[in-house]
Amino acid sequence: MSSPISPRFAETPRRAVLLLPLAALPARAQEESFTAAERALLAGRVPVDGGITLDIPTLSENGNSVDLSVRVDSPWTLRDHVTAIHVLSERNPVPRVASFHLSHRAGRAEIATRIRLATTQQVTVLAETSTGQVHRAAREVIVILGACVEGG
Amino acid sequence: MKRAAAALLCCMGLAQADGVRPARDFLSPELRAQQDDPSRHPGWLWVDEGEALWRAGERSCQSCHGDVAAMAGVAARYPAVAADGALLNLELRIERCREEQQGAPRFGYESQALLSLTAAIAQRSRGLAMSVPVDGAAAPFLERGREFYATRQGQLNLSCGQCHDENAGRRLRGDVISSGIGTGYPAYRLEWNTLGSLHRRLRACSLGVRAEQLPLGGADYLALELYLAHRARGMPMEAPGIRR
Amino acid sequence: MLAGAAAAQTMPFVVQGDAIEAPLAGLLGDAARGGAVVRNRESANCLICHSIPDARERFMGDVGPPLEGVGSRLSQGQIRLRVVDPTLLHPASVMPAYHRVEGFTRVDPRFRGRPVLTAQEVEDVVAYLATLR
Amino acid sequence: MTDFTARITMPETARRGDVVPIRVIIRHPMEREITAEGLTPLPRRIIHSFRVTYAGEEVFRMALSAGVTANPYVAFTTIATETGTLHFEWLEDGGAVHRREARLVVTA
Repeated sequence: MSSPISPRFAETPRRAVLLLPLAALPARAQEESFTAAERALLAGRVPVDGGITLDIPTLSENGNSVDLSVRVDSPWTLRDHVTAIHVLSERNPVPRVASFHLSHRAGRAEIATRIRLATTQQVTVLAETSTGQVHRAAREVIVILGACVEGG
Repeated sequence: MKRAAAALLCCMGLAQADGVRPARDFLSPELRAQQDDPSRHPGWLWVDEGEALWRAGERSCQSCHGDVAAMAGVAARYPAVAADGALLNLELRIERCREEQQGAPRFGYESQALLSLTAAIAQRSRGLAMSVPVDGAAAPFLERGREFYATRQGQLNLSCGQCHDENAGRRLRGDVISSGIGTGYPAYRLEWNTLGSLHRRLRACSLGVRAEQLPLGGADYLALELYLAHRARGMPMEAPGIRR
Repeated sequence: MLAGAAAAQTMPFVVQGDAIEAPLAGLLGDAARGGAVVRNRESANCLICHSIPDARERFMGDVGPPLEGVGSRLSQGQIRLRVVDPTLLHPASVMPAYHRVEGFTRVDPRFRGRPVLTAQEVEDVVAYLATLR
Repeated sequence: MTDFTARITMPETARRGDVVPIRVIIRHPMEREITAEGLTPLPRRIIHSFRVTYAGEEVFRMALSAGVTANPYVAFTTIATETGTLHFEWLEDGGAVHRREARLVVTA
């Protein structure tokens, strides 16, 4: 925020109040829902570290918009290609931020988007392949100003 | 020799008497890249909309002015004094055109339509150097703006210059203080999650020092806008900018 | 200072040299409470411009000098003056006056007639800063 | 002007077998649910799904949460197989559907 001197007062009530629900969520509850979400996606499979290039700034100026891009190494054949990429957040109110489903016709596993981060936290990416493997990567992002804070 | 001349030119362009630097210098590399790339810059959604509005209707903007490309350089010369002596920024110039030339009601300050048209016109001056006329009829407005800029205001008793001249480049918490020029407006501000006008940004500045928030399009912010544009003379237009 | 309803929330003080020696309204400061005031983003928001020696605090400002060692550099009376109104010392000071209500321009109605910090909060902040040796 | 708007950036032509990059930004506030005490509760209103078909076959699908930034941006790829139309489809909370299309000319 560029004028964070008195952030409590805001231009519009809707934006102002968004501060509250996030601040009120206990960190423990979020971690548990993150763990549950990851477990559901893994469905008993053990993730392999590596094979994923997760590009996300280590320091984000505003959690409203954090650039994220993911590239997954893959031989990209009909039999062996990436079928899904999931982005998970550890401390957002909703742990499953986005899922990308790729067909063989995507040609390669390379996606980008922008996400909201409520606070400094780890962002986790799971990539599923057509052979049943799951790759995993995680990166810590320091958020200078979390999403959901409006200072006018 | 050639290199020395280029270096000198570069310095003259960047280092003004009061040390004003282009707004993009204060952005992170990520935001700068986003500002430069229309395929990733949400501000272009408004530019597209503005270009459609430019062509829309029987008495369209285009029916008088031709293609919007003809607007190149115009935004770099605003705010400007109209024939009747009023100081108009780009937004108010468009509003006046709506009423007087198109016989249509005003869009309203900060409306999506006005933001879009302003963005579409301002974008045509991207990269061009700011150069507002400040002599003649503009001179008293410039003085008023300069005085507003230098006046300590609000419960926190700060003038614009105390931050944006004396402390530009330093940090307020994690945020870098910029030179405080409006060359990127209307801008897509991450904090707003939308495109907004310079005057909306100025209201946030007033709020920050706990001063009265003045009306959008009002005389004080207009005069300040002229002074900021004059302070930014020679700086490249960046609208639509990306701002934190 | 001007009297009246607007000034009712500020306490009178006497400047001696570059210090206000006597605690405002004779109040006793509490360093722990003062530490909380210094960190509070809604009221004093000191860390927007200053840093304190606390590794848990991230992204502290650097517009003002670091506060580490301020308790050794300045007496409590000198700190008090600088918190109450630094412009009494340096008229062009960028630091706001934290215990003053008069002589401002265009104050937001929500803050009019109110100092940023109450006399008790000033004393708490002074007590906290004095511990930064 | 609360209408949905989209900006699709992709090449008009490609050679068969090329992997074509596609970038899409849409205008949408991605409004989160408000449940906090003392406030008027508001339901979530976001774009929750985005689907792309190319010459009738699905090539890309995305599930979005309120954790995706307002005015969502997404980049993905597809293999240029034949000259044809890409259909872009967004589903919004409350049932609204938004559609756009773009043509890709594929050369040998």
